[in-house]
This record gives sequence, C-alpha cells and structure tokens, in this order.
Amino acid sequence: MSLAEAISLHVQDGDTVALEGFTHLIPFAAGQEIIRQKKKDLTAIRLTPDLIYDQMIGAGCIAKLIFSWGGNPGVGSLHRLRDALSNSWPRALEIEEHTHAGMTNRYVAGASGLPFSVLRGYDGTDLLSNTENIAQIKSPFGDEVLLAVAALNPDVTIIHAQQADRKNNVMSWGILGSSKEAVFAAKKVIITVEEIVDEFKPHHNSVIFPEKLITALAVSPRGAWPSYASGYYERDNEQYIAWDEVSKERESFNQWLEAEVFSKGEK
Amino acid sequence: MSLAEAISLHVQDGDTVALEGFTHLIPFAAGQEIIRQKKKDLTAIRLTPDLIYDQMIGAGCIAKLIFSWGGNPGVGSLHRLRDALSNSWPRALEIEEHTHAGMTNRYVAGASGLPFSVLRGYDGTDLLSNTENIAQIKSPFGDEVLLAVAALNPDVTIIHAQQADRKNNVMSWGILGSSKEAVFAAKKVIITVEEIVDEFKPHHNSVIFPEKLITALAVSPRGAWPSYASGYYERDNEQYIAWDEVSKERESFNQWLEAEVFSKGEK
Amino acid sequence: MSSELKWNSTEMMTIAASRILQNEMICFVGIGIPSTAAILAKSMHAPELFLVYESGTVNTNPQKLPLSIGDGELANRALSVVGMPEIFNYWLQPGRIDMGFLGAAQIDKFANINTTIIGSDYKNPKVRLPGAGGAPEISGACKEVVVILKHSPRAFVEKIDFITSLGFGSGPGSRKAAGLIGGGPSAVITDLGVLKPDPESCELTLVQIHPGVTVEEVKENTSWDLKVASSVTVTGEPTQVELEKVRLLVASSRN
Amino acid sequence: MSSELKWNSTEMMTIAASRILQNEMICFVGIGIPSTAAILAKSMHAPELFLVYESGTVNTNPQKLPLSIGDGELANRALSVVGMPEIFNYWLQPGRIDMGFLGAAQIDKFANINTTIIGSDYKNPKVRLPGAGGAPEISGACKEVVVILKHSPRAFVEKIDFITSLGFGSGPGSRKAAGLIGGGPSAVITDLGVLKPDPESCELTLVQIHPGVTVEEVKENTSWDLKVASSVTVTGEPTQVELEKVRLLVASSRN
Repeated sequence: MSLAEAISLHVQDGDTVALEGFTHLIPFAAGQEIIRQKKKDLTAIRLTPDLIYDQMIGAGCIAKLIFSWGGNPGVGSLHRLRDALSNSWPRALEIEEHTHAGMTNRYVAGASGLPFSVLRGYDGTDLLSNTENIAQIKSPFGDEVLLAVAALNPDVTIIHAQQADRKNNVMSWGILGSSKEAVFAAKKVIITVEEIVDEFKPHHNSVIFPEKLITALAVSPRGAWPSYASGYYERDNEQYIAWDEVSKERESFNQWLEAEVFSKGEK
Repeated sequence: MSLAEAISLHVQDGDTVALEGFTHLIPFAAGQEIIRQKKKDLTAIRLTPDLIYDQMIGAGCIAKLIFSWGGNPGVGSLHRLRDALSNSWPRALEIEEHTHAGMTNRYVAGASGLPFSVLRGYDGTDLLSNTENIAQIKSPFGDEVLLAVAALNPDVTIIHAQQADRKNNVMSWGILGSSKEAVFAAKKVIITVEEIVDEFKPHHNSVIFPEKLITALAVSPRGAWPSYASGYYERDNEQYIAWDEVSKERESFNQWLEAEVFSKGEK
Repeated sequence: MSSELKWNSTEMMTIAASRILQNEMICFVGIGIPSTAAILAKSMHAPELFLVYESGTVNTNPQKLPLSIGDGELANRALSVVGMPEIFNYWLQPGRIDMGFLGAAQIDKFANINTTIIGSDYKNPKVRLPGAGGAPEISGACKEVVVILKHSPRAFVEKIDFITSLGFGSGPGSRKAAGLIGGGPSAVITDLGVLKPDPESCELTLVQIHPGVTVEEVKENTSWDLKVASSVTVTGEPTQVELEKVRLLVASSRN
Repeated sequence: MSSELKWNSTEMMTIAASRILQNEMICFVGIGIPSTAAILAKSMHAPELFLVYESGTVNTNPQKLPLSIGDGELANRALSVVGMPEIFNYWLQPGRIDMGFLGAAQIDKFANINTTIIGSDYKNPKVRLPGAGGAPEISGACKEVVVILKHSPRAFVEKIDFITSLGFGSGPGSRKAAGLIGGGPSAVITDLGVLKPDPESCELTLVQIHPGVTVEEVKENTSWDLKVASSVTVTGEPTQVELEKVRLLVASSRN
C-alpha cells in the first residue's frame, strides 16, 4: 500500500492520532502526507510535538494537542505551536499537557486494555490543577496516595521503522521511546519503513511488531528525515536549525508548506 | 565471586527469595547451593515452583511458597510440594497462590517502586476469597472495578543468564518470563552465568542487565541444568521424568539429596 | 469405544480440536494436547495460525511437540520472544487473542473450570493440583475459549471444588457481572464428543459425538443430566494424513 | 565578569557542574549543558559515571555532544537501549538514580522550577515554554537533583509563574507532604556561582562564587534577598585540560 492510500483510508477528520518516535524515527513523511491530504480537526498525541506537529499545526490539521514537551530540540521554540496558542492561527488550538512519565504510562494503560495506569508523578506541581485526565488514587494495601493517568487509545498510531519482512512484520531498533506502547494502544496502526528485507538480522534491543498489529504498511525511504533512522541516515540538524527561521513568520511557513509539501508528491 | 560465596553472603535465613526463569534458565545450581548451605525459613517466590523449589521444599529450606502454577511441566505433580502441604514434611509449608498474570504484575509493581499494579484478573474465581495481597480497585475515570495486586520486592532475586562481560554486565536471550521484573524488584540480585565473554553479540530479543543492578555475579557453567540455556544446552527431559520417581518417596528423595547435592560441591 | 477403530480416543480428541482452529486466528496455546492440536492445524488447513504461548513466544511455528510451555523449540521458531508482562498485559488482557485453549481437572455444566484442588477444604484438600497458571485470565479475556479434557464422571461434575477459571459462572450475565471482557467457552472437546454452550442458557449441550461413540456413553460419563442437542452430528473420521501427523508429533516429544 | 578571564561564564558553569559528578554515580542527564558537564566528567575524574537519558539509553558513553535527547550517538554508545516505560518506571521511579540534572526558566528560593509558562494565566500566558518533559519525576525521584541555569533577576524570582517541578515547595516538609521520595535539589549551579539549600530552612544559599565574580554581583542577579553563607568559597579555576575538553565538545555539536 502507498503511504497516500494508507493515510487516505485510515486517518479520518476528527480522529485522535499519535505519530510517535522519540527524536528517532519520527514519521515525517506520514505527517506531511496528512497535511497534503488536508486532514483536519485531529486530536494529536505525542510526547514531543517536535517539527512534525509544528508543521501539522501550522497547516491547520490539529484541533487539540496532547503532549509533554513542546520545543525544537537543541534549537529553541516551536513557532507555529506558539502562534496557534497565542493567536489561534490558522485555527484555535487546545492543549492538554502532561509529563513524559505520565504520557508514557497513559500509552501503557492503553496498550494494556486498562482505563488507567498508576505512577508517582506530577506531585507538587501546578499540572495537578491544570491538566485533565489525571487523578489521585489510594493504594488498597496501605495509605499511600499515588497518581492515576487515564489511558490513551488513539484511533490511529503512526510510526516509522527500519524494516519490514515479506510477511509485513516490522523490525525496529535503537531509541524507540514509547512507540511500542503507542502501537499496542491504538485501534489502527500505520507503519512506514525504510525498506523491505528478506530476513531480520539480530540487533541489540530490537523490537518486532507482528503483522497482526499493523493495519497498513507503506515503504517510505527516508520517511523519518530530517530526524534519523539508526542504520540508515543521521539526523539532519541543519533542517532543525533552519526550521527556526522557516517557521518564525506565517509567510515563510506558508511558502515552505507550498514548496515542500503541496508541490511535492508523497516522499 | 564463587556461587558459594554469593549465596553465603547474600541469602539469609528468613529472607524472601525469588529464583526466576520461566522453564528456561532456571537457576538450579544456585538453588542447590542454598540447600547445601542449609538456608532455612525462606519465603520463596516463583511463578512455577518446578523441580527447583520441589528440591528446596524437600530439603526444608522453604517456609512459605508464593506461586501460580505448581506442577512438574509435562510430567505431573511435584511430590515434595504435595508432601509438605499434606504432611508438613520435612516442615510445614504455607502457600500463597496467584495467577501468572497476577505474579507477573506483582513483580512489575515491585520493579516500579509502586505498592501495587492493576490488572483485569482473578475475576469470578475462588482465588478472590482465598488469596492474600489482592484487592479490588475502582478506576478514578469511570465506574470500572479492576484488580490490584500487591508489589513483590524480594530480599534477593536469583537468576541464571547466558553471558557476562568483563565489566559484570549480563546478557540474556530467549524466553525470559518475568525475570527482568524480578531483578528490578529485588533489594539484592545474584546472577549466575554460563560464561564470561569479551563482547556481547546481538541476539533477537536480548536483555542486558547493567552491573549496577547486580549484587553478586558467579560463573556457573550448566547452572540451569536440567532446564536449558538457549545457545548452550537443551532441556534434559530425562531428568524431569526421573524426578517423578526420585521425589515420590522421602527415602529416595533423601538419597538423591545426599548423593547429588550434599556430596557434591558447587557445580 | 469400539475396538475396530483405527485411532485411539486421545488422537480423536486432538484432531477434533485441531479442526476447530481457523487460519489467521491468534491462538493462546498451552502445553500437551492444545499444542498438538495447534501444530497439527498449522500443518494442515491453518498454516497462518498465529500461536502465542504464555512464556513469551509470539507467532511461533514449532515442528515438534514442546516439552514445556517455555521449550527452546518455541523460542527458536518464534517471530519474537517477549517478556511475560507484554504477553499478559499487551496481548491477552486487551482482548487481542481470538482463541484460548484450556485444560481442566473438573468442569461443570457452565464450563467453569477447576485446576486447583480436589476436596472441599482449600487449606486441606484431598488432592493438590497445579493451580491457576495463566488460565483465569485466558478464560477471561480471549474472544473465545476451547476446553479440552477427557470425559469421565469425575471430571464432568455437578459442582466443581474450586473455581479456578470462570466459564459462564451460574449462567447468563455472570461473566459480565464479574467484569470479564472475553466471550467465554465456545466448545468443550473431549475424547467422546463436543459440547457447546446453549446460546440462551449457557449450559453445555452435547452437539457432536466422535465416530463409534454413543450419546448414552457421553451421558454416562457426565455427572449431571447432560443436555443433548436436537440433532447431534458425528465428527468426521480422522484422515490418514491427520493420524500420521498426530502420531509423528507425539513421537517427537519422546525424543 | 572581568574581561581578563581565559574562559567564558558558560564554560565555567559547565565545568563547575562536571566537578560535582562523582565516579560510579547513576546520573539522569538532559540535553545541553548537563550533557556537556557529564561527558566532561566522564573524560576526567569520573570515567565510570553511569549516564541514563530519558530517551532510553542506559550507561551511554557519548564522545560528542548529543544534538537531541535521543541522538544516535547516545544509542550507539550505550550499553543498552530500552523503552521509556522501563526508564521512567524501573529506573527513575523507584529511586535508582543518584543524581538528576535539570535546567529551568525560572527558579525560586526553594528551588522550585518553572519551564512551562511566563505569565500568570496558564490559559493565556505571556510566553509559552516547552513544558515539563521528564523534569517533575526527575525532581521527584532522584536521590539528589542539580539545577543548572544562568543567573539573572528574570530567572531567579521571588515567585515562579508555574511550578513545573517541585524543589522544596514552601520549605521543610513540603516534599514529603507531596509524596516525593527523592532528596530534592542539592545544588544550583549558575554562571556566577553555586547555591545550596540551607539544611534547616531549605532556602537556597550562596556558598560558592566563580573566579572573578563578587557576592554583590550574584545578589544583584537574584530577585529575592539571597542568603549568603558565612564563608563563601571560590570555585577553582578551570584547568587547561577542562577548558580544552569543553571547547572540543561544544565544537563537536556544530559538526
């Protein structure tokens, strides 16, 4: 299946989507295809919105953002995110803000088919009074009070991985963040991969996603660029730095959008 | 450190111990060293007591067993366990009985530094009214009622693994059951390995235990025999079948204990 | 059972179980006859059967019978091997498994299962059995559960001594009340025939007998007054290929 | 700062932070100056420093500055790479980490940290900052936490606009009341000096100034009336080796 088909068939306006990958294997090609197809009113979940959600926010795809750290890593701010929050441009953006530990455990709950996970987190912070979907919970085995976070079960989780085999199983290695949990938590799963291989070679700390978990698989070489894919290509940090300029003004962003997304086909 | 030193230093009478490894990598050498050193009054945790705890029970090391499935896999019953339960021979044995999902999540809670884990489990069973350390818990995000299991934090977890490197990191692969969680949950960790290697080669689904997690490391070739060590030796099923006869009567068991444990040094 | 049959009753039970498995199902398998049935099905009509074992082997394709639930054969031939938290929490608990196979020491008319004790006093039982293992949650969360055990009055009892795994409890509504998300037992396959829960009452009903077995024989081996379907079918005879494969598999575990 | 110094204030801050790290510590590191300090320490006095990054890299040994918290350099040079549930739930949450490094946009006298918003209205802030990331739980669970930020009246404020990570709350007892298991901030390292919490009151106190810095200068850059220890030490000057290594590291991130 092509990426365009996968997005067209499986991402609907108004869906809750999670494009995961923690600094590594960020599914940029899929995110830009969502922009190209003008999907809208999405609730977008991601620990680190990163450039990918800055782009989707600027393009007006996202109505609500659920996240835990919203910067341009190593560079600075996400200007499209800020513009949406401050000026509702190009549309109003609602946010729901958590911690990495909280988001991770929300995916864990979703993956586990449970309504919530328990952690020690958010304690003493102002997030407690400003964030939904968290609640205190008492241990039934003593007096300790802990924090419960509500499960996340995205309509669609999208990740990028290195390889698929001929039977549509997928292997990924390197930093995976909360991707595994986001996949298990989702109702539908789209995975883009660098390439199809005959056989998976062993890697330290690799994870295999059996085809049973995958709704649609698309080959998308360099689909994580300008983030990186361990074993394939490195992070293109110039792009991250350049994004600061590109995204600062609406006009330069719109020019980028036209030139780099709408004028180009699926990567 | 030798296995004898490790057991002598780090396993105390009255300790709560977990010798984990799910049918694979069962730490038999360590268990038999515990027998040899006549440790007593142990609370012994293990999903599947298997032959190893049958031996330790028959030798009188164990005061309480916390488990979820107590048979001789593929063969039949554990006669020493039954004799201890029915006739308090060689001493009274208390049991606390769970399900695999419950035990696994008890280790998860212990590994996570939480007092409990939540699962969908034990529902509608008579375990609910006969087992300690389980309790119902209501979701703070709706009306669902789930089950909480209390954390397990063994004084000592003991596992067998394939390899250690020169810096005392340990690598294991193949079926690991709940070993990782049992290690993270423990106050002290003893690991026996097949051998020391210069470098870990990649394996599918391998797990590395950093030396920071390990209190004592001992080389114990064939330390999981008669269970198996993937990449080293296969399960010696004749021993599992023979155990049925050996363990059936106290006399034959005592002869085995004398000949195979007390008359032999550390394997 | 008549002596002229070319198979024994365990072979018949195994083959009947294997036939119930459909291609592409995700199946949670235990050791023994469930494994034999699953491996047989994969080599026959269901090559894409996706087998998960509680030890952590995902999509495994064993060629010989595993000696234990964590046999090296299962790990070496698996697509992947994961920890038990992932198996129980990510695969089983959310209802991802289509079919779970369970054995039983005792079963009642609502397919509730006992594998814990024989006797009325939990603290002082007549016989201590292995216990729960993964069964309660398998019974709870799989879309359907198939129970495999030999028919005898001691196994098919009016009241089981301990509910290790809930079937249909005391009838319709019990599973929901207990909070179980799975569909519950869809069939009980024995060496004599196949029982299925009545869609209305959930009570196990004899719907199929194996060749050479009579309805009367099944009723005699059931302690309660077994309901019998208005039309009872007869299991198709084991084919020569099925028998050969079953025997090869059973022989493989003796090596 | 006087202009004749052979280093800049960021270099001094980084070197001061690196010196606080002890060999064999398990350290939870963030990107930027914490990484530079940690890598520097590993190449100097603390070769066995055990670095954990929230992205999942365990015992990593980067040779150049990571560009992001999940840089390939961190993964390729790690003993192992694990998922974030394992990092947050198994490593951080139970109190296994000796020291956590945090940055801050605002900090108050009890070392409470804000990295969320500038302005009083959460829904409509003057400036939107990146947010919490891993900080609240790092601050909560590490045995000790070291905060690194540049000194300025806008950063060292009487009242922070949002508590992203709890330091000592409103003083002694606050952490325990909030349920935090870790010891809290043990030092705040800035480009001007080092503040440590008073053992009694938990209030940040100036205990050390960097070479060429005056106490007055630190007080001027702190919005509250900064407590000063009875004897303030002066940080040892950066050695030639420290400076060379820091500059090489910083240069490495530009490649």
